[in-house]
Amino acid sequence: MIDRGATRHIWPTRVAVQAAVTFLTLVAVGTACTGGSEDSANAKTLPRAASRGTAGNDTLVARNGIGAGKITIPGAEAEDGQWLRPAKDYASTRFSGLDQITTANASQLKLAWSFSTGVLRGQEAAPLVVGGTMYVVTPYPNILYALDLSKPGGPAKWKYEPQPLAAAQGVACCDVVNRGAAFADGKIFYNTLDNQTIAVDATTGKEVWRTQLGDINHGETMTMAPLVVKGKVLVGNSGGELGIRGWLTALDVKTGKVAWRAYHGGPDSLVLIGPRFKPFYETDQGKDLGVTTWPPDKWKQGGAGAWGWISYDAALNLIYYGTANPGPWNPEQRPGDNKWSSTTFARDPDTGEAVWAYQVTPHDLHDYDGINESILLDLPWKGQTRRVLVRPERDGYVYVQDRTTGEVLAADTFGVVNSTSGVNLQTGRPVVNHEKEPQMGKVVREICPASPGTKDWQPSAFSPRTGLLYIPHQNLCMDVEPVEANYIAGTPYVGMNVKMYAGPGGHRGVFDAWDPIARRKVWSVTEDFPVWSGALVTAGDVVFYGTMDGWFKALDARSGALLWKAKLGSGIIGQPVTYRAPDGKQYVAILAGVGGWPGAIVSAGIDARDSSAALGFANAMRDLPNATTKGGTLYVFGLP
Amino acid sequence: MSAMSAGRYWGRIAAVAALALGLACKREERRFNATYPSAPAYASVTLDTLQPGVPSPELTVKSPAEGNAYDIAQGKLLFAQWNCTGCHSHGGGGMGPPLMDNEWIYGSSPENIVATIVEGRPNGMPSFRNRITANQLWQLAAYVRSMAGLEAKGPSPGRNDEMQYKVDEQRTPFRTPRASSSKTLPAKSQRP
Amino acid sequence: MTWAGSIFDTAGSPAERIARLAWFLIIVSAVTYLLVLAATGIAMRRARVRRTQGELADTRPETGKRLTRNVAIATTLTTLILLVYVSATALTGKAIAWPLNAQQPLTIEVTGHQWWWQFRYRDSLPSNWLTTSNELHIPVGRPVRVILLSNDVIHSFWIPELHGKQDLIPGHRNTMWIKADRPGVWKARCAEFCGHQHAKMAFDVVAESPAQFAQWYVRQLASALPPTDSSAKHGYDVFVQRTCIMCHSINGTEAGSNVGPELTHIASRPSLAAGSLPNTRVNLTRWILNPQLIKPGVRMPPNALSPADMTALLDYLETLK
Amino acid sequence: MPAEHAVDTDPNSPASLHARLERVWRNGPGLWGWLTSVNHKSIALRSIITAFTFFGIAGVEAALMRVQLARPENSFIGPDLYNQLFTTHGSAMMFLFAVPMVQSVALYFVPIMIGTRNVAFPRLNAFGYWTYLIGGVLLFSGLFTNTGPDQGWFSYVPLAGPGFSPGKRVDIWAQMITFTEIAAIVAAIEVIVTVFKQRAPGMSLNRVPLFVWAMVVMSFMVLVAMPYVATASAMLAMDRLIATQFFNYTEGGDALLWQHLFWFFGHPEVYIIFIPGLGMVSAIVATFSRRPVFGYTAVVLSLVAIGFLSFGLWVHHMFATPLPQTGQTFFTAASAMIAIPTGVTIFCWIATIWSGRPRFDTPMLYVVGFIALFTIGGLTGLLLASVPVDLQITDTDFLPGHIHYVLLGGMVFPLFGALHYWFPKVTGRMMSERLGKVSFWLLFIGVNVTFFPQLLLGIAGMPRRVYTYLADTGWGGLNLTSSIGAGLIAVGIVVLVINIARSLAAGAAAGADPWGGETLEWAISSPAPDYNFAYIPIVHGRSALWADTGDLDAVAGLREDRREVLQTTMLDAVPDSRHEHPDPTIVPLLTALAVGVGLIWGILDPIGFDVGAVLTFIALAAWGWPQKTKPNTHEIVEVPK
Repeated sequence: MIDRGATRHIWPTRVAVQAAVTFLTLVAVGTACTGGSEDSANAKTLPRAASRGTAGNDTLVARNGIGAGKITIPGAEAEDGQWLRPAKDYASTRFSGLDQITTANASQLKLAWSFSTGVLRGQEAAPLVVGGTMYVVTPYPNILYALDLSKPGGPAKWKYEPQPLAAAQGVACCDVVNRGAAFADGKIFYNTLDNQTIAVDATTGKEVWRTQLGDINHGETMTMAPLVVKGKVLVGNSGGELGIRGWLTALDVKTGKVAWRAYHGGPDSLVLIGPRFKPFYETDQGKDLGVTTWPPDKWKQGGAGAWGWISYDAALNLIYYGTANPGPWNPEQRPGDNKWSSTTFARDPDTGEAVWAYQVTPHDLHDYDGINESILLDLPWKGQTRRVLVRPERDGYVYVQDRTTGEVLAADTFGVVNSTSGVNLQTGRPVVNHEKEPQMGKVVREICPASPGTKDWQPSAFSPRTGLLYIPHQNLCMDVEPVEANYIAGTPYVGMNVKMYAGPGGHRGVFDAWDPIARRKVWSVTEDFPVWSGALVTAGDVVFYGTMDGWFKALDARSGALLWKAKLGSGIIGQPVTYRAPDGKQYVAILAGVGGWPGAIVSAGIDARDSSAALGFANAMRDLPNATTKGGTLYVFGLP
Repeated sequence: MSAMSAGRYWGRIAAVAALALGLACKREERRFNATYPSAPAYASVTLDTLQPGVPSPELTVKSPAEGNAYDIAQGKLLFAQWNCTGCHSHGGGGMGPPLMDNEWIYGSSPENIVATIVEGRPNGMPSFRNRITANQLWQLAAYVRSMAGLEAKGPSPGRNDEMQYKVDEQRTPFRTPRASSSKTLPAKSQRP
Repeated sequence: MTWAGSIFDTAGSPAERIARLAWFLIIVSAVTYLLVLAATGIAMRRARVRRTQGELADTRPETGKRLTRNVAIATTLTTLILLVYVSATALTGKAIAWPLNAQQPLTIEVTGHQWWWQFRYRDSLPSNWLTTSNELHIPVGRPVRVILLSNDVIHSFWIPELHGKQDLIPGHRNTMWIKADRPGVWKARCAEFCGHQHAKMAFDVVAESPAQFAQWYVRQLASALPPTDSSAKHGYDVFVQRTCIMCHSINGTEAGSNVGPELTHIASRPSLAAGSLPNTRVNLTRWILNPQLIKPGVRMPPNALSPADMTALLDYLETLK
Repeated sequence: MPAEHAVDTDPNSPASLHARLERVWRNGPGLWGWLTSVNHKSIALRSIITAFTFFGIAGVEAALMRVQLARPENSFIGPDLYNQLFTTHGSAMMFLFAVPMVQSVALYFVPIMIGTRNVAFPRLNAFGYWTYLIGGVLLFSGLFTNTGPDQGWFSYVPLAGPGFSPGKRVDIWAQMITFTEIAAIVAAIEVIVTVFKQRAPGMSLNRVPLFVWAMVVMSFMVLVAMPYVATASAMLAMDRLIATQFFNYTEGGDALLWQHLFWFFGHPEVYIIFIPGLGMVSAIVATFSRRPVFGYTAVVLSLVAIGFLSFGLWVHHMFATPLPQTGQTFFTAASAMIAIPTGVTIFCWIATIWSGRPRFDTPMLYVVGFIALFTIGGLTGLLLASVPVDLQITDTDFLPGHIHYVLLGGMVFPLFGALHYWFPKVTGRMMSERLGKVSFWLLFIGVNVTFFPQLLLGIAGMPRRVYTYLADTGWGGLNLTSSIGAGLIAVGIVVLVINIARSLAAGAAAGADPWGGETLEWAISSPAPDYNFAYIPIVHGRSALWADTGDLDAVAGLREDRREVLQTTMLDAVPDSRHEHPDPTIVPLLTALAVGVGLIWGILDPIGFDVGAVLTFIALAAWGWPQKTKPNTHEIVEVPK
């Protein structure tokens, strides 16, 4: 029987005497009744962070390649007219050496042929060209088409249907997309929505091997384009909104067996952190940070998938990739830095061992996944050439980092940012604007950039000729209200009501040319809708990108002037590629089919009267249904 | 004040009270310990109106939670707490189809909605069989219908104590439900 | 588990100071009351009972002067009593205010839900943030800073033995502090009407020595161990494949929903159903089968489990020490 | 029986004068007459009976709750019905019994105490009653159809908000508040204008009876306090029905906004209920001590002081919310300060009894009961006003104990005293002293046995508004005692009702002035004629009837063929003008019904507000429609004084 313990019953004896004394003398006691000052924790308000970085001033005249000569791409191969992986080369530059299409003749581009994939969801893939065949991957049900470029009109040689689980559509947070395949060793590698990596023989279209890597009942899906490095296929999972445990896995090219798997949370052994691990910044150093920076056991639903882009430096034998947002979105339910979400990793591709890591956004407040592409460059920096990676990050800064140690050399905004007021280069941590920190029981307004960030997954391109980085991105802000999230495996685990809208200026999309040395915009084009397609730059100094209302545009890489544009059947969120066909002519190919997170309002038929639909994007894209319908067609353009 | 007028006075009070009696007792009842029809009851309801030969008479199961303010409010709480908002958002849709428009892929009657929740649907709706009790199933179905304006205005929930992202259920315009053309791809056969 | 404990059964300095002030004010009020009654009694007896009906009392001026003096004295006495009263209140108020010099206090976030309590113990290291429900452990002698939050309606956090009550108001971050000077186990309760089951929204408070508290803390931080014997394994399957997983969470298992109270160490808690049922196997059975019979209106639904499933589930829950 | 103070200055026989005036001032015949009456006494009496009815129903609810709480873990009533019971008990007692009762007593006796023929705005008076009746019927029809409010009489948001109170229960409560506040404000306006413009000549402000002063102060407090709760309940209804964000804490609203708005009205409300109690006590003490109340000026100034101070201490209801401590200490001081004027009034009455020649008939017994009970209420109030102690005992059973001591002691006991005191004037029959004393002692003991244990339960830690409690809490004994006490009160009420019924049927004839009172109402016959005063009396001193000048001087010259009232100046009541009062009309009822349609239909569908607004406009147009001037049917007879 648990006793009530020794509570002391206060009898009025002593008090009675006091009362009697005071009653008789009735001396008024001086009242010192200020009472303890209530330590009201009024958060010290940071001066309203002037949004650093201008929204792009369009009139800057292109610097005709002054710095161009000095920036070189590590491991650059000679141009072979093919397109073997979505990012073209291991440095992820998306630069093509073909120069038949130049700024002079680009205006005469016309449609060569087109091919309908028969799938009406978001087409985010990059077509591959190997020899005389083009390979196209579609969103769910992830059909792989092989098109014969030697024959006019590119007829289909064969098609491969993996028949993924239909239920996987229920756990794909932002449209059932697929970002493309990769070619190596005579095989085409790509992922299906229900977490399978498949190898298909490039010539016959027969399945070579298929490996199941994840489980949709834990909310995992796979949408990323694999990267094949030294006989290993590198793939990662997505599902930060469903409480997954993120990982990157390497499969053997020949057999499909798992060579190694690195988790992005939990003890160091799972994260493959060993003796070689030398993070540059002090807050990333420590033992088992994947556990200690989470409330007990919460790292198991901690998100941090890997669904973005991987780059590889052969000389240093390191792969560079970023991890996604922590789960749930509601920051109050996961106090601590939540390592290793929104982190850039450098790993040894053979063993998967982490060499360095830099957490871009500790204790992420606004769903800023850190998965964007890192473009590897050798850059003149303060008098000497540094081996760097340049990454236009989702939190609105273009990071220039030394890719051997992970030191952040520079971080400058390339869009409207008020959620942070800069990056402290000594500690490597962003200076958080606490005024914009989501709090339970309160709506925090005008957070810029919104959750998709200043730039989401859509890859940028770099031209060594102009020395400029061509960044397709968006300009959105949002109101958020955190609510309590409940983890039920297989169901969303978000915990945030979001409402997005166009950022300052009213335009929702921007296409910038960014000079990584001078660290500022050279020219900028504003678009009505978010520019959700990838960028392509060619030796002919022509830049290609597509808009969400269906315009495929070509611009002068130096001045940004519009050279040519064509209206396609549906909004463009795919990645443009260029190749030399068997007939020796240069062609440009692009997949048109609106969808993805912004396009869900069309591809999933969202009802925009609920402004929190599609995790808040519906409110910003109310007018998209009037501008485009669903589609799923490949278009190929060439000179007459 | 003569006794007679006092009597007449009381007559009037009683009459008004009696009139009000029938007004709102069912709508406001808080049924805590009631047991609503369990799973098999709804299974006998067909999903499609197309029937070979002479169509047999419509068989409907009366939803116990229909028009009851407490049940619809409980449905609203559960809809948010069990992560239905994750896919259907607050009626606008996201991963899942919108529920506040009047296109119903798998039927809009309460028993159709209960069947959808229990059995799940091939294109990603999880199956909650054995995970949600019968009472709560009907409560959820009643709330889903109120989001589309298919429940009476009175018992539908008012505004919620969160960010105002949409019109509250009481003021969603009333509309007649329409079986929708298939919005998503025909379901691929389940992989073996 | 006795609830009883008036506001005079104190185990913490704030409650003690308040109890002293309460006695002081009660005595002052009682004496004042007796004086007023006496005055009335005297007034009633002293005045001669009127013989004839209509005759008016004499209202000569000198009686008026004497009465004015008496009333003036009484009013002055009242004013002085009130001055004493206000100053005593202010002094006690200052004494029970937050002790600024408190050495690193233990901080606990209390979240009120409709009809149960959630406690989150803060720590410098995020992985030491402990989340429990319906049971509050505090170390004796160490000031505890309590942050009061609510996501639904207004509740009120009240441990009579330690301090007064403070409301948990949605949209506000209210704070208070408590300090136990002596160990003991008490029943605390919600003190602001919050709906159907406001009456049975209680929680257990255990004040123990810092060493015992540290032991308890480490035990609670540990995740639930996977069940070993077959019945408990089947019970685990019942828990994660039936209705329980939708609302409850157990660290170390698939269950992670905090719609209902967290159950990682349910077997180590003194009571069930927000402090209103002693934690015995019979009560747990009654509660799981039909909570509406015990707490009508509570949001946990009746669960029709077969006897085999029920015994397995109970075996599993009892492994969650 | 004291000599009749007849008024006989007119050469024609009084009977024919009475006949002529009666024909002009009486109500219409039958039901139509009842619906169109604008006579202040018939409307006030009707309102008193309605208020006593709601008091009875709410009393039954209290009895049901006490039965449920008599034993731990009792299953007599479930939580849902219990929540409805305690909410409608609280709301009905506060809004449907207390305020309307004191205002009806004012509307009945103020005109005849200041010597005028009718209240200032007769049609507004009728409109006030009908609106009040609709509000009462709405609340109880809600309860009887399981739609009674269940969120507590002060309806804290967000529990009462749209998110956590599904259905129309809180809307019915909010609209009931709107109805009763319209009625209260309207009655307050009438009392103020009547007292300031229609006093008998010679009754300057320092000769106004204390009862009338109390009613004026109460009316001013109503004018200032009631709009707050009317606005707050309208805001709550709009939050629930048309999605405004007043109390939505995420979109800039605040849950504490409701508490501030409500308690700024809430505390003055309990003083609005208690100050008329002081007025009734003053009237009774003076008559039964056979001397005017000692320290007339002190009591009047105290009443006014209480009126002002009551608006300065509402935050003592909110000490447990996150308000800064210095602010809370300020309100402790303010709450303490109001005890001073309250003390002064009580000391003055004790001094009156002390120097008077008191006769302890039933009314006087109730006054002594008032002093005994109200002082406990006041002192427990001081305990609650001290912040640290309040943090321990607020929201516990101590609160219902304190409230009932203050309100039963401060208002219900004086009311029952006034019932016995003025019953003869209203009905012409005396109430039985024996039954009066029996019901007093039953009530006095019953109140103490019911509510003192609740004070102890509060200290023992029992939260308030709990439909049950566990056996091992140890609160069973005190709760049982309290329930027994409730039974005693019930018996006391039954005895009182028997006394009323018996006296109505066969009470001894009372005559004009059975107690030998000092104020003007004892100068007219019992029951008073519809026109009150054949000739408006002239007042020469503070105790009108105790001045030894034999018969009252009077003023002649008011028309006898029309409803005419003498208006006098505000300070010294010098005759100023004559004002013609409206004849009985159905328009007030129609206006009340239009407002009723608007507010009740508005609950079900917001369009109802618009329809109601149009209907009300039409009714008000009819209200203000210009009447044809009536022909002169009777020559004015100038009579030399």
